[in-house]
Amino acid sequence: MERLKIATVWLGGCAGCHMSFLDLDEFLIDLAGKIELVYSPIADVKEYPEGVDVCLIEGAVCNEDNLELIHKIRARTKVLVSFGDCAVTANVPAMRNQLGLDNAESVLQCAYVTNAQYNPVKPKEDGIVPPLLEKVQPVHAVVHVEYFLPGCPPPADRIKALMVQVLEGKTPKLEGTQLKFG
Amino acid sequence: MTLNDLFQIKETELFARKKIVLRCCMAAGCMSSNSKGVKEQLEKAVIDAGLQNDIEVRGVGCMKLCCEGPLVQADPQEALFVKVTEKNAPSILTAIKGGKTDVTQADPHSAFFTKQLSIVLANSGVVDPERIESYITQDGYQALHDVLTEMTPKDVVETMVKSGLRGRGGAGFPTGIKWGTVAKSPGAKKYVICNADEGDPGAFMDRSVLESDPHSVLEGMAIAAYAVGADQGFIYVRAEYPLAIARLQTAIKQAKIMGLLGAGIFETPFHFNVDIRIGAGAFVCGEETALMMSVEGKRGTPRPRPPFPAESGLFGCPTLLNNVETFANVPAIYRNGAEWFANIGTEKSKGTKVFALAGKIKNTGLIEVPMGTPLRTIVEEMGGGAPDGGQIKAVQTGGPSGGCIPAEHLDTPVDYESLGKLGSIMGSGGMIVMDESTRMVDVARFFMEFCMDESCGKCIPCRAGTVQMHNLLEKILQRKATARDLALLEELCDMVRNTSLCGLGQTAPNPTLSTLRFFRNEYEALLQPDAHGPRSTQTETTTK
Amino acid sequence: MAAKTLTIDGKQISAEEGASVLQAASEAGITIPTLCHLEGVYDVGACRLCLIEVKGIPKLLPACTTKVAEGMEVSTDSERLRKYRRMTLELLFAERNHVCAVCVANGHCELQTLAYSLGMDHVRYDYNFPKWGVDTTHRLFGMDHNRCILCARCVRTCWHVEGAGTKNVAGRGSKSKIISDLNQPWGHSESCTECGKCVMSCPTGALFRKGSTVGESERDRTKLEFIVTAREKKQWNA
Amino acid sequence: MSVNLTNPEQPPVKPVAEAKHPSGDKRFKILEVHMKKLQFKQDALIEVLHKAQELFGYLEDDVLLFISAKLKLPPSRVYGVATFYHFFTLKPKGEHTCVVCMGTACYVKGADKVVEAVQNQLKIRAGETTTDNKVSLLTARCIGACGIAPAVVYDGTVIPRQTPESAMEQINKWVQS
Repeated sequence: MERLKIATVWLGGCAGCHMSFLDLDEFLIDLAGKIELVYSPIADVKEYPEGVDVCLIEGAVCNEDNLELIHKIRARTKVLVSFGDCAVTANVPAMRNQLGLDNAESVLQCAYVTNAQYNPVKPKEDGIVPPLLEKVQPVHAVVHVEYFLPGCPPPADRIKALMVQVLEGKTPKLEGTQLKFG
Repeated sequence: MTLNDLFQIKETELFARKKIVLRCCMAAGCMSSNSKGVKEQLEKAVIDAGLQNDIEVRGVGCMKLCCEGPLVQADPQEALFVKVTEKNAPSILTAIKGGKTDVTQADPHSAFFTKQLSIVLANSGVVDPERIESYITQDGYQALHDVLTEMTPKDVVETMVKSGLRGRGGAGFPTGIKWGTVAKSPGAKKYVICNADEGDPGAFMDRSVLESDPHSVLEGMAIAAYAVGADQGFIYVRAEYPLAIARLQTAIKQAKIMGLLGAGIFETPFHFNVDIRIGAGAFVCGEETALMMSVEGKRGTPRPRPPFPAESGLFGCPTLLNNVETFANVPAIYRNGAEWFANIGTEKSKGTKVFALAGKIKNTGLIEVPMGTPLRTIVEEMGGGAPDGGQIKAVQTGGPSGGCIPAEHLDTPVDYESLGKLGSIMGSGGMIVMDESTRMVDVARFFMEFCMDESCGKCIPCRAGTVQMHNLLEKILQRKATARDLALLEELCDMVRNTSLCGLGQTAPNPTLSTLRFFRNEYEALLQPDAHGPRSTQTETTTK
Repeated sequence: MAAKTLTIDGKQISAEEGASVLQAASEAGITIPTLCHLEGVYDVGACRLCLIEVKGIPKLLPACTTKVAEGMEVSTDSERLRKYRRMTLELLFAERNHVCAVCVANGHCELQTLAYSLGMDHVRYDYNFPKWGVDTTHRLFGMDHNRCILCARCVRTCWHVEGAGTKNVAGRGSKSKIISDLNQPWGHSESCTECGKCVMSCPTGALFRKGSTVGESERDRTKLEFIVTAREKKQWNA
Repeated sequence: MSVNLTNPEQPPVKPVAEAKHPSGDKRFKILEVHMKKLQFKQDALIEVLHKAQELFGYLEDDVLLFISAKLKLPPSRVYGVATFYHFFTLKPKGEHTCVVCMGTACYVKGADKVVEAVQNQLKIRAGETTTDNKVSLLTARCIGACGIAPAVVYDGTVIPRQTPESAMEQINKWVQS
């Protein structure tokens, strides 16, 4: 049997969901035998490949790089899973949305100037900080998403429960506390 | 006060009547076009000509053809002068003597008038609303006398049931059954409330009735109070209707002085008082439980029913709540009999209905037609169709709770059931005509914004659901929405309609649903292609 | 008092006359989701989560304000009801800023619990992201309007259990807001008795005790019911 | 609508329990006479608020506290009612008011364009007052003058069949006065 091509990506988030993924411990070994990890922050692949079966997406869509990547992912992937609260609800990254339309500007100001200890200046050059979107969005507000895996981060057993079902080719069904936000 | 006294007043009035009566519209519509000045000029002209013994200049209520105001009608000549100004008013005197005048005249025998059948508006434009004697001259308060002296409360309820009158506030609940329920509810203290919180944008029937013939409402309330055993009434009027409030205050004062309100009316043990409660700009207070909260001086938030107001209403007492037009029908029913009334209209919708005809139509104003009159008769024959040769596209009835009826359904008769079948409602009587230039999605958005702003915020589906439905409609109008947004909108319409606490939320989706039903193409034309397949749906779970 | 016999989800139940369907169901071990209901204060039927189907009545009725009746056939759980309940929760999550991850009530929140137990795994509507403030002017408590769901449990508790009337709802529609006195900072309220019952009554993290950790923010709601029952049934005779 | 956190040091307003208002403002006396006429009934709150707004032009905190003390209602209740009904305003209105009817009949006949024109002219949104306190722009849900749509109420007088141009003309008169 051909191994499932799995990808994981990290958009606007804290990487906590990927940490939790690593907490799968020995199941990671099982997994390694069943899947092929074709793209991930923990794998050294530069370009998101074609023909991916399942992609776990951590993080909200915050900037133009995120936006470009998520459209590419959608076009090249069969099944998208919103992985963790930032992907599902936009969570903490979206708290800047409350600041109104010029929120992106004030966030940059706060991060690079107000709270800077040295050299308080906003990075201007291209490619250093991708332009922030006016509004941070959950992944499904931008592209169609098949499955949702809430949690901040989703505990390892929850990730396992989903992965096992996905590997078996089933529509994953999470219930009760497995769907808990936060 | 006795029946004889009523006759005396009528005779005195008739005896003093002058040969010619110039009826000058003093309702809010014409007043805003300076009918007050017109009346003053007319009075001055009459005195200048030394005709004060022959001509009476009478301020009256609405004469229906509001778009042509200020209106002056001369009796017995039947001449109807329109768009009268202070300047040309005096020349009306010349005209009624057969001379030439530069004042435009309208044909009082045009379809706009001849197709009308006046019960509620019978006195409107005829009586002086600020003089109770004028109402008595039209046999006013005789019905109340007959009811109090010749009928038992049970008879009164039975007559109402037989008449087949249904609530004119919108839902069309049989009035007689409502009266019967309140009458049967145990309780020493009961209330009668008149709902004059006419909140539908585009509706002004109740305002006109209150401004033109306030006593018919008071008489109707008194009859209802006798039937159900109440001794206190409230009229809840919008603050936006200062003239109606002033005329009601005058009417109540006059009725009290004459002993037609207060203790021992017509020398019977029956006593009944009416107080006015002024609203303060909240559409939701048209909903009966919210209205009662407001009368109690609280935030006008509705509460779940049951218990119905008939069992537990104002201050926890059994309460009868009808709207202005319903009460205005009452005196005529007891004057002419239940059979007379039941013979007018259709099998299930009896009597007449007053509509406020407005929007993209030639003749705007008030019309009263028998139930069952086809919409086409109303908008095309009476209303004269769209102005400037335009095409009528739809007719909106029922305001923010109603729907848009497309031109191809204009042959529908107006009655509760037929309008319901088309996804609209009779509503309180606002009828807005729309022409080809009207964008239906924008109309839906307009009404949704209205409901969103007027939602009281108590229940979640209405408070948050109207916001989301409005967002989605905005998104469609901005050409940013896809087919999945439209599906989300439809799903939300269904949910808000079925789960909201009160009528406001339950009917808020109606304008959207009805425009979706008849003008779906207009929505679809605004959609963006969806590159990402169907919208995600909630993962199904069975846990509870 | 007379007993009424009815069926709830096919189960024959007998309940006291005057009891609500919610009470009857709960006594029979049937759970109906609720949010604005709170034992000890009167019901308002506002959250619409406890809507039930009653045979012969076309409209859905709130279980909290619907009285039991003889022969009533109630269904508390159907495909349609589940769907509506999930949508109600989605609307709430989209309305204000409910960020569970950084909330003091994380793990003790009725809104959060309802969301997972009813299977709401994401919100399909656009989040509103409104700008609401946090009032931390009170010596002991704080109020985060971002997390408020306007259930008015605090308002009812303040009025009917404590009797202070400090809290009320101001404004209307989506602009409604829980206020203290004349919409002044809570810390400046003259009428607040600092009893903390509003904090006990709050289903989310909107009202909180200052300086308490997430673990400590579990609320003891039985106290409210206990006080009210004792008062109403005159169990305390000093 | 957010809590006033910019000035948490603002001193708390004391409830007014005395019969006479300390400010000596006669209008409080008139308001009290009106409440007395209504027998200080709590269910007359809305009537009292109407009277207060008529006397003071708007409902400031002082007035609300006075009413709350006299009717023996918690301040939060008085505030809750005053903010529920759109007819009541808690901020002072401008010298002139322009109320554009946005009922359905007026809307389909172009009331939205009238509002837009006035907004652009005065550089304020509906519901706001110009910074020089000269003009307040409001919209109404329906003033029941559908026969003469679109209708605008200038300082309490209903004027029929308005256009953006005719509205601007009136506004200009006020602004230049």
